[in-house]
Formats: sequence, C-alpha cells, structure tokens
Amino acid sequence: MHTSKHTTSLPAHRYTLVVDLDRCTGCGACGTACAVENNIPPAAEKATERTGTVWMRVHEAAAAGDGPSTFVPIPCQQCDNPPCVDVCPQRAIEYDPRTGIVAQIPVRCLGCRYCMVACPYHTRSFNWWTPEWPEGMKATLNPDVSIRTRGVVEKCNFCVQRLQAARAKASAAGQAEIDPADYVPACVEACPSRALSFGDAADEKGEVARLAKDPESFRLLAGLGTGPKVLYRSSDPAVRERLSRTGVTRG
Amino acid sequence: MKLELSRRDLFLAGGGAVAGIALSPVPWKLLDDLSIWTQQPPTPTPRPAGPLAFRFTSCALCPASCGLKARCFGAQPVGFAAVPGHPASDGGLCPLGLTAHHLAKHPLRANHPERVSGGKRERIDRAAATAALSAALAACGRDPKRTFAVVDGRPGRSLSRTYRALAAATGGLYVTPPAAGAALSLEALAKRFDGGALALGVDFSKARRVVSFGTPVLTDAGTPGLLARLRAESRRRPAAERIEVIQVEATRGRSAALADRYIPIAPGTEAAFALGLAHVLLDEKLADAAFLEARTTGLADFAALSARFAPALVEQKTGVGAGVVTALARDLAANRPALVLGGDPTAGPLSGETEAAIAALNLLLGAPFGALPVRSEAPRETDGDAKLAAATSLDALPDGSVGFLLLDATVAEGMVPWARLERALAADALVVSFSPFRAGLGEKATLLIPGPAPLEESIELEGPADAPFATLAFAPALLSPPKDLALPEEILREAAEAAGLSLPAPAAGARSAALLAARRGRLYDPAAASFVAVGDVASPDALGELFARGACWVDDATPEPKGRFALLKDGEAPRLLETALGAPTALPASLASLPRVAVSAAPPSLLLTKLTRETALFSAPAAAIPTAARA
Amino acid sequence: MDDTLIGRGLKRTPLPRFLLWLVPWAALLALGLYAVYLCFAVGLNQTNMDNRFAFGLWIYLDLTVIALGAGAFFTGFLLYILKKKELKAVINSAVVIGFICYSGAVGILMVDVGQPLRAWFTFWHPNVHSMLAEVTFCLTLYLSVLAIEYAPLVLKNRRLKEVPGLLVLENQLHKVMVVFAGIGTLLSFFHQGSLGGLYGVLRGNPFAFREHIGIWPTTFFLFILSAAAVGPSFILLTTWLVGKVSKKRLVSPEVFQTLAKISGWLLLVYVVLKGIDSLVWINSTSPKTGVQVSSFYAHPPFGTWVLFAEVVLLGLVPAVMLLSRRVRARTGLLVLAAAMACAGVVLNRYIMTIQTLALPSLPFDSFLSYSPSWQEIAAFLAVLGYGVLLYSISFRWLNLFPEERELATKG
Amino acid sequence: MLPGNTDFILDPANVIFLGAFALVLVTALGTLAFAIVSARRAVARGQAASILWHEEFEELPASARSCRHALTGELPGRHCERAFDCKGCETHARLVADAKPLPSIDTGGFFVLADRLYHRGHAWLKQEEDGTVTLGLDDLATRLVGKSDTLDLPAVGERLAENGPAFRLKAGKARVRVVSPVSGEVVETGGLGRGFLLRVRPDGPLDTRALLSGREAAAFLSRELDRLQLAISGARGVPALADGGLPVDDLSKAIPEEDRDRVLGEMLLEA
Amino acid sequence: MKLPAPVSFAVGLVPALAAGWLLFPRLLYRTEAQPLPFNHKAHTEGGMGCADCHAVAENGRFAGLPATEACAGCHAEKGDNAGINALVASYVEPGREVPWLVHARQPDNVYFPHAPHVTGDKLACARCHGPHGESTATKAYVVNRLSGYSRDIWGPSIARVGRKEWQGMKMSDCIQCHRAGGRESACLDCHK
Repeated sequence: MHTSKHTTSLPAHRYTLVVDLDRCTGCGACGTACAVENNIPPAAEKATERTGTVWMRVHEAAAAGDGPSTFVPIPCQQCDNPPCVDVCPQRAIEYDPRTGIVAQIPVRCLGCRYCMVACPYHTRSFNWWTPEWPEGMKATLNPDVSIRTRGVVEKCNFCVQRLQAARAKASAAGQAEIDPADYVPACVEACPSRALSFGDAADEKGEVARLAKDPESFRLLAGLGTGPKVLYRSSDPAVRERLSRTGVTRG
Repeated sequence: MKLELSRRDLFLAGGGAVAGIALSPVPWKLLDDLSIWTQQPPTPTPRPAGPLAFRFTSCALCPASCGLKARCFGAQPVGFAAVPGHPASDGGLCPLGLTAHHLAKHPLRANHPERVSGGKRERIDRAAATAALSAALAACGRDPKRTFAVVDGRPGRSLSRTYRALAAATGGLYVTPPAAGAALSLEALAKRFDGGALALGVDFSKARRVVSFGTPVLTDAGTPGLLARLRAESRRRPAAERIEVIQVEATRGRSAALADRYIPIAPGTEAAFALGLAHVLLDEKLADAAFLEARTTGLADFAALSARFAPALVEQKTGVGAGVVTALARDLAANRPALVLGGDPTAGPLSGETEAAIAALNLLLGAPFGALPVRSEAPRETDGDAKLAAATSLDALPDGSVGFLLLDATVAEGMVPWARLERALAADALVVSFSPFRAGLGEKATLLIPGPAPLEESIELEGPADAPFATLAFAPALLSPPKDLALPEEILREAAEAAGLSLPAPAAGARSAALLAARRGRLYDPAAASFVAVGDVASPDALGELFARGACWVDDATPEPKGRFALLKDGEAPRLLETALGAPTALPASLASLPRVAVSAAPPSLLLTKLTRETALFSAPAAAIPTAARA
Repeated sequence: MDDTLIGRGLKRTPLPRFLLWLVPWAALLALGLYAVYLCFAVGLNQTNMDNRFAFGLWIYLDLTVIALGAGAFFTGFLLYILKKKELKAVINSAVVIGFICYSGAVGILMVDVGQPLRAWFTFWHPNVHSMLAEVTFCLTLYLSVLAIEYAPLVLKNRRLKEVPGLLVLENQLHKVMVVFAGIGTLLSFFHQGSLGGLYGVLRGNPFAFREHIGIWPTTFFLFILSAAAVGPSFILLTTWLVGKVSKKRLVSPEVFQTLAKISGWLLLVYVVLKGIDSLVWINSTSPKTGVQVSSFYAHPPFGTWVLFAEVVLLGLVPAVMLLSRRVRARTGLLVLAAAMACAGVVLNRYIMTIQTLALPSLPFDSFLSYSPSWQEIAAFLAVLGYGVLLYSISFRWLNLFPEERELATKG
Repeated sequence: MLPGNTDFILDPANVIFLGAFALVLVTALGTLAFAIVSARRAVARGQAASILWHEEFEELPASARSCRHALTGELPGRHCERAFDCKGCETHARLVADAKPLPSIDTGGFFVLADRLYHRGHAWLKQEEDGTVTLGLDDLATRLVGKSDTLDLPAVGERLAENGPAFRLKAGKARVRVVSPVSGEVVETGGLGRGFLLRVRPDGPLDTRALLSGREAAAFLSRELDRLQLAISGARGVPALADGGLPVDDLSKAIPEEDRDRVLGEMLLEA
Repeated sequence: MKLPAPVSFAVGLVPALAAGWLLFPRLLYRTEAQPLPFNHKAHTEGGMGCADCHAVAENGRFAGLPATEACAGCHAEKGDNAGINALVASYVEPGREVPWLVHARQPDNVYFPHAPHVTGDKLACARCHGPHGESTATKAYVVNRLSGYSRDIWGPSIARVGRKEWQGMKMSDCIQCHRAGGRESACLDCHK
C-alpha cells in the first residue's frame, strides 16, 4: 500500500526531442529506423495510411501555392500534461514522473482506443491486424522490445528500451546516472540530415535545454496546454506561425 | 435403513461443491494464468543470438555507399544507425539502408539456381547451371551473330575483372551503366574541357545557389540528407552565406516541395529556360567575366545563340513568367558560387542539348573548380598484361545481337532499363542474372544463379560520381551467405574452364595494393571515429584490418588542371536552337515513389511498406504542369 | 400452441405467424453474429474504423441506445421514487427496452474493443479518473440491475407463476424494487453523465472539450438531462409503435400525456442549459485554446445548421410541442414530437462521436470522412434484430402492458 | 483494485470511486439476497398460496372484488380490501347477521343449496359428519366449465391452503384453477359424477366466516351472472346471453372458444 | 434416513476442495525434461563462481546461460561422464546451442536487468534464484500449461504460502521487494 504517484512538479529528467524542420526532408528514415528498432511489423496487405502501425509519422505541411512545404515528423509528443493518461480506463498509459515519458503498456491495453480519440497529435496506432513477419525476418527482430498483439494500441515510448540499457550499463559501472550518449532514440540516430536531437531538458547546460528556450522553437498545438516534450524549430517565422497554430481555419 | 436423497440434498451438495471450488486455488489461479495467456504475443520476441556488439560496414544498395553502424546480437544485426563523420555519407542513411539486414531473408530471395522456361521456375543444381553457362559461352565463341555481353553495375571489383576477362576471351562486350542524373550533367560539362580527361564533383558546401533541373537534390540524389543539412545550417548564418535551392521541374516532387523556390516548367523545355537565364546573365553583364575570359571558348557564338532567348520567348516556351526568369538570373549572379544540376536518375536522361545548355549556364556562373571541384578516381589495380575488355556503353549493343546476356547482381533496372536490354537480345538468348532476388532484373533472367545478398559479401564501394572527393568504402560482410550458395566468381570460372576459355588468375588484394601504392588520401576508422593517412598504414595486413572494421578511404583534393571549356561545341548551335525552340514533351513517368529504390538492384525490405502503404508521403508526385504545357 | 404461456385475456397472433414475424429479425441477428465472428476471428480490420476514426458506428450506437434506453431508469425513478402511479402502465415495457438497449450496447462494446478477454482488467486495474472506467463500472452494474428488474416480469409469466417459489420470489422482488429503482437511477445518472464526460474531458479536442463543474465537464450533466428527457419520449414512441404493429391499445391516453409532459419539461430545461453551455463554449472555452468555433463548422456538410438542428429544430421545437396541450391532443403530432425529441438526442450523439473525430486538429490535418463497413452495419443491425426478437418474445409471453387486458375488454 | 492488487493506489479518488461502487454493489446484492431469502422463508412457512392469492386479487377487475355486504345491498358499492378474508374484517363483524342456514334457493336457474357454504371463487364446501369437508364446484361454475373438461385434482395427502389453488381444470383452451375455501389435507378425491371433488381434513377447527351461504350466496350468484354477461359481451363480435333469459344448461357453449380462458379466469378469480 | 444438511453440503464440499487443491495443480502443470543433466555443485566446487558462466557484461547486459562455446572451453572432448559425452556429441561437435529450459524465464514484456540488482545493489544470486548453485542435478522443468511459464515463477505452493524468500518470481514479488526498499518504479522500468 502506498500513496499517490501523481505529482504536480516537473520530472527530474525531461527527455526531450527537438525537431529542426529546416532540415527534415521527409525521407522516412526516422520512421523506418523506429519500425526496425521497435519491432513494428511490415504493413498488412490492406493497411492504409490510416490503419497502419506507424510510431513516427512524417506529415507534409504544404504552404500556400508553390511555396516550400515543411515536412513534420510527429512521434508521440510525450506531453507533460498528457490528455491520454487520464482517459485510459485501466491504466495502460502511465506518465513516468522521473523521466517525463508517457508510457503505453500494450499488455495492459484492452484496445478501446479512447486514448487515440483523446490525442490531438494522432500519434497512436491500433493494431488492426495481427503483426506478422516473414519467417526469415523474425531473426532480425530486436530482442529488447516485446511484440504487441492484435487489438491493442501502441505508440512511441522514446525508445525507452535504450534508456533501460543505459541504466543497466550505468549500474554495471557503478554509476547513478546514465551517460547521455547511451540514450539516443533510433530515429535520432537514423536521421540523415540530423534534423532530430535528443536530450534531457532538465539538464540546464545541455543543448536541448538551450534549444527549448530558443525563440525559433515552438510546440504543436501549444494552445491546448498539453506541454509536449517534442519541440519543433524553424528559422522561418511563417512556418512557426503556421505550425504552432491550434486548429485549422479552413479544411 | 434406506437413504433418501432429495432435491434439497442435491442443491446442498452442489452448493458445497461451489463453495469448495471457490475456496480452492482454481478460480484465482485460473484467472491469473489466463490473464497471462491473454497477454502473450503472437510472435515471441527472439532471444538475443549472442552478446551485443556494434559493427561497421557500408551500404551497397545504391551508389551513395553510406556508412552503417550495425547493432548486432552475436552474428545477427538487428538495426542500423548512420555514421556521423563518415567520409562517404557523413551521417547520411536512407530507409533502404536502414532495412538492409532484412534483404537476405526477403521473400523474393532465391537460394538456388533456377531456370525459367515458359513462365515456370524450375530449381536446378549447380552443375546444371554451370553447364548451361559454359554451353552459352562456347556458343558465343562459335557464332559471331550471338555476342556475349555482361552488364556490371559496380565496376572495379574483383568480379568485374573476371567479367572483363570473360568478355575479352569470348569477343564479347563489358557494359557499364551510363552516368545518370546529376552525374551525367557533370560528365557533359567535363567533356567540354580541352585540358585532358576531367572529372568534376559537386561540393554543395561551397555553393550558395543550387539550381536543379529535375534532380532530386534535396531528397534522393547523392548522399542522403546532405544538401538539406547544409542548407539548414546556412539558414542560421548571415543572409549572404545562405544556401538556397531552386528546383525547376514539371512535377512537384518532394525535392521541389522542399526547395526554397519551385519553378514549375513545361516538361522538355529546360534548355529554353537555361538559355533564357544565360540571356539575362550575358545581356545584363552578370556572368562571371573573369572565368569566361580565362577558362572558356566560344563566348561570342554562345552569346549570339542565347540572345534569341529573351525572357518573353522563354515564358512562351516554358510557361515560366519572364519576370521569374530575369529575377532568377539576377539572383544567381548576385549569390555566387552558384551551380546548376540536371536530370533525375529515375526519369531517364536529359537530352544532350539540355545538358549542353546546363553546362553553359554553369560556365557563365563560373561554377567549375569551385562548387564543382575537380576530383580523381579511387586507385584501381592496373590491368597488367591480362587480356581484359574495356568498358563500353549500352549503345555498343546492336539490336538482336546478344546471345548470352549476363547481368551482375548490382545492376538496377533504374540504371539499365530492361526494355533497352531486351532490344539487344537475339532470339532464344540466354539471360543470366546473379541477382539473389527474383525481382528487378533478376526476375527477367531465364537462368537465375543467385549470388550473395546485400551484407553477405565483403565488398569495396566507390562513392557516387558526383561527390566532391573520391571515396572507397569498405563493406565487410555482416551475414554469412547460405551454405551451398554458388559464388558468381567460382561458377563463372568453372564454366569458362568447361568452355575451354582461359581466364587470368583472380587478383586478390590488388585493390589494397593499388591503394597503398597510390599513397593518396586518408582512411576513416568508424569505430574510433578517427582518420589515418594512407601513408601511415604500415602494411597490407593493417589495411585489411581497417577494411574489416568498415573503414572508408577518402581522396585528397585534386589540383586544378589547365585548359578551357567550350561554351559551344562545333555544330552544336543549330541542334541546341532546335531543341530549345521545340515543343514541350510528355511528362516522364516516374519509376519509383520510394527514395532510391530505382537505383537499387535489391527489392526494398517488406518493412518499407510502412512508408509506401502506411504513410501518404511516398505516393507518386502530383503533376503540377503549368498552363502553357497543357495547351 | 403456446397459449399456456400467453397471459390470460391477451390476444396474440397465432404462433406460426409470430414465428414468421421473427424470421427477418433472426436473420438480421444471424448476419450480425457472423460479422461479429469475423471481427473476433480476423480482427477489427473488418471494420472501417482507423487510427484517426478510432470510434465509429458502434460507439455512436452505444451512446445513442443508452440515451434512448434511459427511459427504463427514469420511468422507474418516476414510478417508484416519485410515485407517479400511472407510469405503472409502461414500466414493464420500459424495463425490457432498457435491458435490450443496455445489453446490446455492452455486447457491441465487447466486439468494439480489440482485446475483449482483457476487458475485465478495468475492474482489476481501474483508472478512476477515466470516464470510461466509470462508464464500464456503471454499465455492468446497471445491466445487472436491469436483469434483476426484468426477472419479476419473467417470473410472472402465466406458466412460471404456477411454480409457488417463483411467484413468491417475484412478489418479494417487487417489494424491494424501490431499492433497485434507486440504484438504477444512481448508476444511470453516473453512466449517462460519464458518457457525456467521455467527450467533454478531451482536453486535446477543443470541439468536444467543455468547462468543468467540479470534476465533471458540462457534457456530463447535459447527457444526463438529455437522456432523462428523451427516455420518456422513447417509451411513448415505442409504446405507440408496438400498439400500431400489434394493432392493440396498450395504455390509456393519460399515460402518453404524462410521458409527454415530463419529456417536454425536461427537454426544455435541457435546451436552455445546452444553449447556455454552447454560448460559453463559443465565447470562452474554445477561443481560450486558440480555436474559433466557426472553424468547426467550416467543413460541409457540417455547417452551423447542425448546431441549429440539434438545439432548436430537434430540441426547442419538440419541447414546445410536447408541452402544448393542443399538440398532445392529437396522437399524430404527439408521436411526431416524441420522435423529434429522440432524433435530437440521436443527432447530438452523432455530433459528439463523429464530428469530433472528423475535425482536423493539427494545422495540416484535413477533415476526415468515415463510412462503416458492412460488418459494422451488420453488427449494428444485429442489435436491432436482437432487440425486436427479445421485445417480441417478451410482448408475447410476458405481460408488458398491465392495462392492455382491461383496455381490450373495454373494447 | 483490491489490496491484493500490486498497483493499487490508496488515494482519495480511488477510495471514493471504488468505495461508492462497492457500496452500490453490496446494496444491490444484499437486496437481492434479502428478496431471495424472504421468498424462501415465505415458501417454507407455507405462505405461497396466500401470496399468490393476494397478488391475483390485486389484479382482479373491480367488479370481481366487491364486498359481500355490497352484494346483498347492505353497503353501497364497497370493494373488499382483505382479499375476501372476512375473519378479521371489522365491517363484516359489524354487519354479519345470523348465520342460520336457509333452505335451498333457486336463483335464476342456479341452486344455492342449504347444506353448502360458498366461496367467491365458485367452490362450495360441505361439512361432513366425520369432521372432514367435501369441496365441489358451484352450479354456475359447473355449467360454465361445461361437460367436456378435464380435472387435475391433487393427490391424496397433498395439502391445500385457504385461497390457494384447490385443483385445476381444463376446458378447451381454458386452463384455470379453483381456489380452495379451506386449508387442510386431501383425504379423498372424488369426481364430477360423485357429488364432490375433494374430501379434505381441515387444519384445526373450521372457520367458515369468509364463506357465503343462503341469501348472501344467492345475491352473489346473481351478481356473478351479471359479471358473466359483462365478461362475455366484452369479447368482440360475440352475442351476449339472451337478455333476461334463463341461463342454458351448458353455459360454456355460449362463450366463444377464444374467450373461454379469459371469461373463466375472470369468473374463477384467476388473473 | 434423511441426510443432515451439513452432511449433504460436505458431500459436495470435500471432493471439490480435494479436486481444487490436489487434482487441479496436477492438471495445470506438466513436466518437461532438460536436454542434458547438469551438476552445478561439481562446477562450483571446482572454484567457479556464478559469474564465471552467468556474467553481467560491461555494457550492463546479463549473458544468461553460457553459450556452447563456453562449455566447450573445458568439455571439448568426450570422457567418462555420460552427461559430458552427451554435451559433446549433441552440442559441442555440431556447434549447436543447448536448448535449456530456463526456470526463471519471464514473459516477453518483462525487462529484468541483472546489473542494478547484482552489481548495483549487491544482491546475491541466491536471493532470487535460491541455492541453485549447490544442486547436483538439473531440476525437472515443471511448466504451466496455460501461461507456458515455469512453476518456479509462481512458487512451489499453489497457495503461495510458506514460500522461502527466493521462491516465486511474479511481478508481485518484484514489487514487494522494491516497495520494501522504497524503490517506486514506473511500468517501463521493468517492462519493454
């Protein structure tokens, strides 16, 4: 028996992803690396953009006319005030007060999809099909990530298995804190134009904390007060204005 | 005494049984176990095949030759990361490379020789495959109308040497795919140089304006993500140092969508547009006069030609507003270094005239030796006294002349269209492919003799022809090939011997020796993230060790040669005029929607259906044809 | 043939004709069960729901039938707690309809979730902050209460009541029915509310999100009120419909009057509160998040007419009609008004479920469309088939309308 | 949820939410259990028949529930509120006249015999000399049921409860039970031709205060005829008894087959 | 004679209790044989410690059971021990891994890092695995037919009473110890 886990203060570590939209070319490397790392199966035969299991989805945000498009990679925004956690009827989503990671626990999930309705960033996938790999491909699966069943919701957990491994490594070396270089999500490692950077925003001297305060940084749907820990950056004020807006003025 | 059992007793006993079960472990133990059962995944996560280790290699799937950092459990790679600082890719990696470890077990993978007849695939043994090869080789020697031709996608390997020897021995042809895309436009420019053979690369870091005529410079051309990264980095520097990309293209693909300016143009009118820019540059005296004076010939003729392309005419031809043409020319002149590239490897080559116009534009902007640096080739072993055929182009294959076509596993359909090859085939020709896949050109073969899949063989990879420096990346094998796999080198030698052809001995380690002998460049050790000069590498063994660690050689800067570029070649003007004044052509069909698939010889991993099927980004680009072209 | 099962003095169609009537409904049920089998065996890919339209026809159906089924708890509340004796004439029918609606909803919900075998985890690991946990708890409990309320009807079947124990049990259950009516009211209050809260708490969705009163968003209270308001209307409508289909007078006209008046007043209160809520939402709640409400109605066909239709056309108008004596005097108009009131709630639940999901949220999103697959429609129709079957059987063998016999004798 | 659950959190929200549901669940189950237990107890106490009778009585049309003193005109249109249990009825105690037996009366063709006591459920009771009573159907009911009926009499040794079902009978589609005027044990079964249907040994001293005799019984029967007429005329499209005419021997023929069950149920006080 | 009510009740109760407590566990579990006999004691007596075969690597990963290669370091050739001969013949020579049935095997979604427990908190192996190192023979692998995991996860007693500290490896056992040590954890600390 213990008391509430809910805390109002910000977590000790605030793992944060910063996406530099100037750099993103929408090549799909982040999502591919994510699928490889997190044992996401190939698309089912009839899967579509809307029924696929994609943790890291790149959207094209077109400008008016022939102006340049911005490609926006959107993983789970790891909100500090997540709209999903409280809607889950059986606590299959948990906000870790030590890391700020919003964890989805697929084995606890009954597949009601209420969290998907609650999330304005559409970053969750429901497993509409039984995950299947061709026999030979199974050997290439990542042993550090468990495979989810059909009928549950899954999403980006910030490659938490890499945090686990980093912690174990620190423990083995007798250290209390992890080496930040040991905890880098797969998408960040894969991005060819280095559009993604990752780190602990609670580390005031860190690069991510600096970027978070940068006026070029903004959050998606900031008006909703969800407090995402995925930040976006653009040197173009018009892009910032366009993408930080809440709601669509015209469909 | 008679025992009377009533219904009441039955109820009581039933109640007792229920109570008994409730007080036994049955309900809660069952609940617990069943709940675990409902949480079992359909596919168990594999147990690690060994301890975790990181190994380095390079991706052989496309010419970019990116560095790969493989996360392996035991011998099994389970994922890749890019290698920042890698001389060939500098952290570049694309979805194809990220899934390269799936390919060895691709559902289209073939592990045994297969003969295709009448649409049916029939597995044959190695001896039968060798016999078929040797019979075909022998037949080619006998019948001069049935030539032997071999197409090699990655020249310079040890296997390439065997191909060339075989071609020489049978009087056949050794064909290498033509340069494509930006490399082709660079080649066209280099051919205008009168100071000897010249190779030019592209150094985006030295450019401030990049004009692309259809080349997907921001997405699929060259090193993944390179230009996008450089451009983004420049955006946070002073305005005068910013890189901008101008995409001139009929369709708004991803690269066009990303460009700072996208200029939709009627398809096939690139030459007119380029001459329009040249017109403004010369007319307003914005061209690089010093470069033109020192390094070019034929300025007057060219000026006379371009003078005909006033922006108003260009607008009429291309659908691009006259103001846009003028403004772009001024912008390029004001923001030199600027460079112009053309051509998309997935959409077929541009016409020679268009390449000529692009080359002239580069000269007017003074791009060569700056943003388009001189580069050398990676050292190769010499032919020695071995009889080896020289590389020829596809055009050397007359229609209906090839009796035995051998396709190396590295030939992608995007490099050599099957329709072109098919035209060259004689009746009943034998088409042999060493592709490990029943896909791409491997699917066209009448005899498929599968070789090693990607990551199954150690291979040396020359970097792309349009990189600023030559690189040679070493790609040690991460996977072991299936046990009874017939290696192309072995099977070819067996067949040649059976056909009575004598081939020179394989030159093992010749490339390393050549590299060491050249004493040029540096070697990057990805595990240590450090460079070592070739001159400091003590021995071939030390070099071999570096190779096994996935090292990458990078060339030093090449000195500027003496000579001049021809703005117009003899007799070129009328053809250029004709092309530039001609009508728009049809929109070229795009070969693939997924990045780099067209230039890769391997089919994409099934996992890439995540991109093609489950995201909206990689469907065919929407046509954005200007009004003039539609009319 | 089944005469001994039919209540004394009740005229029922001959058994073969009755069975013939059941055939199409049973066929619907069978088709639906096949669709359900597909969903279980192949997976929810059989539906046209997707990651963006994560809720579809089924959740909409659940919300709707539960709102319409509110007649059961509200009639019980009026009869047993507020002692509105005249409603005795419809309470049995209300209980059966309530049971059908709730069991149908729970059944569909079990198909709708991806892992039905883990549904019990909600009870073992409940997240008490989740509206859906509250719905799950209330719904299962209330369905059990409805089953208990249904039991006396069954026990009073002519044949069963000959068994002395059963009749006595019926008698005893009847005596404690006030407790169940009370529990039912409490549970219904919370789950109708929580179903509304389901959307009102969506902080990420300015279209659905509403101001909170205490821990509950206003939709919590509006759903309770709207369900209570249309419950009686739906009872009126179904009673009228059953009367039409069976060609019988089932209740005296005063019962309709009572139901209509109650429904009308509640609907009026609901419309007023809904109006106030909408104004607060338009002027404060939504703008605070940076979204102007007008943007929600910029996607045809979901224009502002939807709001108008919901609040005025199918809210205020039927409320006024139900309260007008002259309208009530004419059965046709009365039934029309009740139907309009029900349609208003049906539309409200549709907007809450479908429009909420269709609207774009990210700046580069587009307005989405969704059309259910045949499997979804078949499962939906199966609930209808099941409902008609159960109601028909109940109507035939149980005494759903205590006044029917007397009215029949009166001629 | 329960303390055995490893991730249970003891915070106010959980306590309130789960506590409230536990309370509701306990209340519902407790109430259900209470109903079942009291039902069992009532059955064990032999109250089933009485409960059945009271339930049926509640559902009888008003015309079937009139007070015996209203039948005789002593009281204006009063309805019985005690399910014809006159034993504890104050009104009855106040009004009851001498219970002297009257000679047999013919009322509109039906005989009220002097040695019988009549129950409002159309059973009669005759006190035999050996302390048992015999039970039978009264004249009206006999003719109403008609000739072609089947009787379902209880076996010897079975117990009857006052106002509980005495026996059942079938007549065509009609299926109806006859209420017993007395509690007791069946000692002999009779038949239609034997003058009685059941011989019963009453429990304890016989109390016949709730039964009718003499003038009261005659008034009851004539009132029942009116009720019968009303019941038959209620059926659609059926000719009523000839107005004022003598009842036919086999009344059953006057009732259309599909209404027989309803009419019999109405007359024999089965809802 | 009529049976007294308690007797009738007991007629149902007793067999049900017997079935639940005695028969049910037998039906629930089945026993599988280990591929080879293994004598831990013989190894530890030779001076080896647990970590010599079951080591935590520098990167914090636990090696689990040793690969055949490690066994082959000592047992490359057949000798006079039948078990060793079987090892050499069936696994060392063909180069196969021994398919040991692991009593401590946890479900897929469990992440148990040995490093923080063994290196960090200096827990003895026996704290969770029991006096395994003193065994002279492989313990029979008793597996739950429904869940597919070893009976050791639940513990020997079906009622989970009277267990020793190291008996049982369910999540509740983890949590019990973590709570006792005041180590509150998030789901994804121990799940993957």
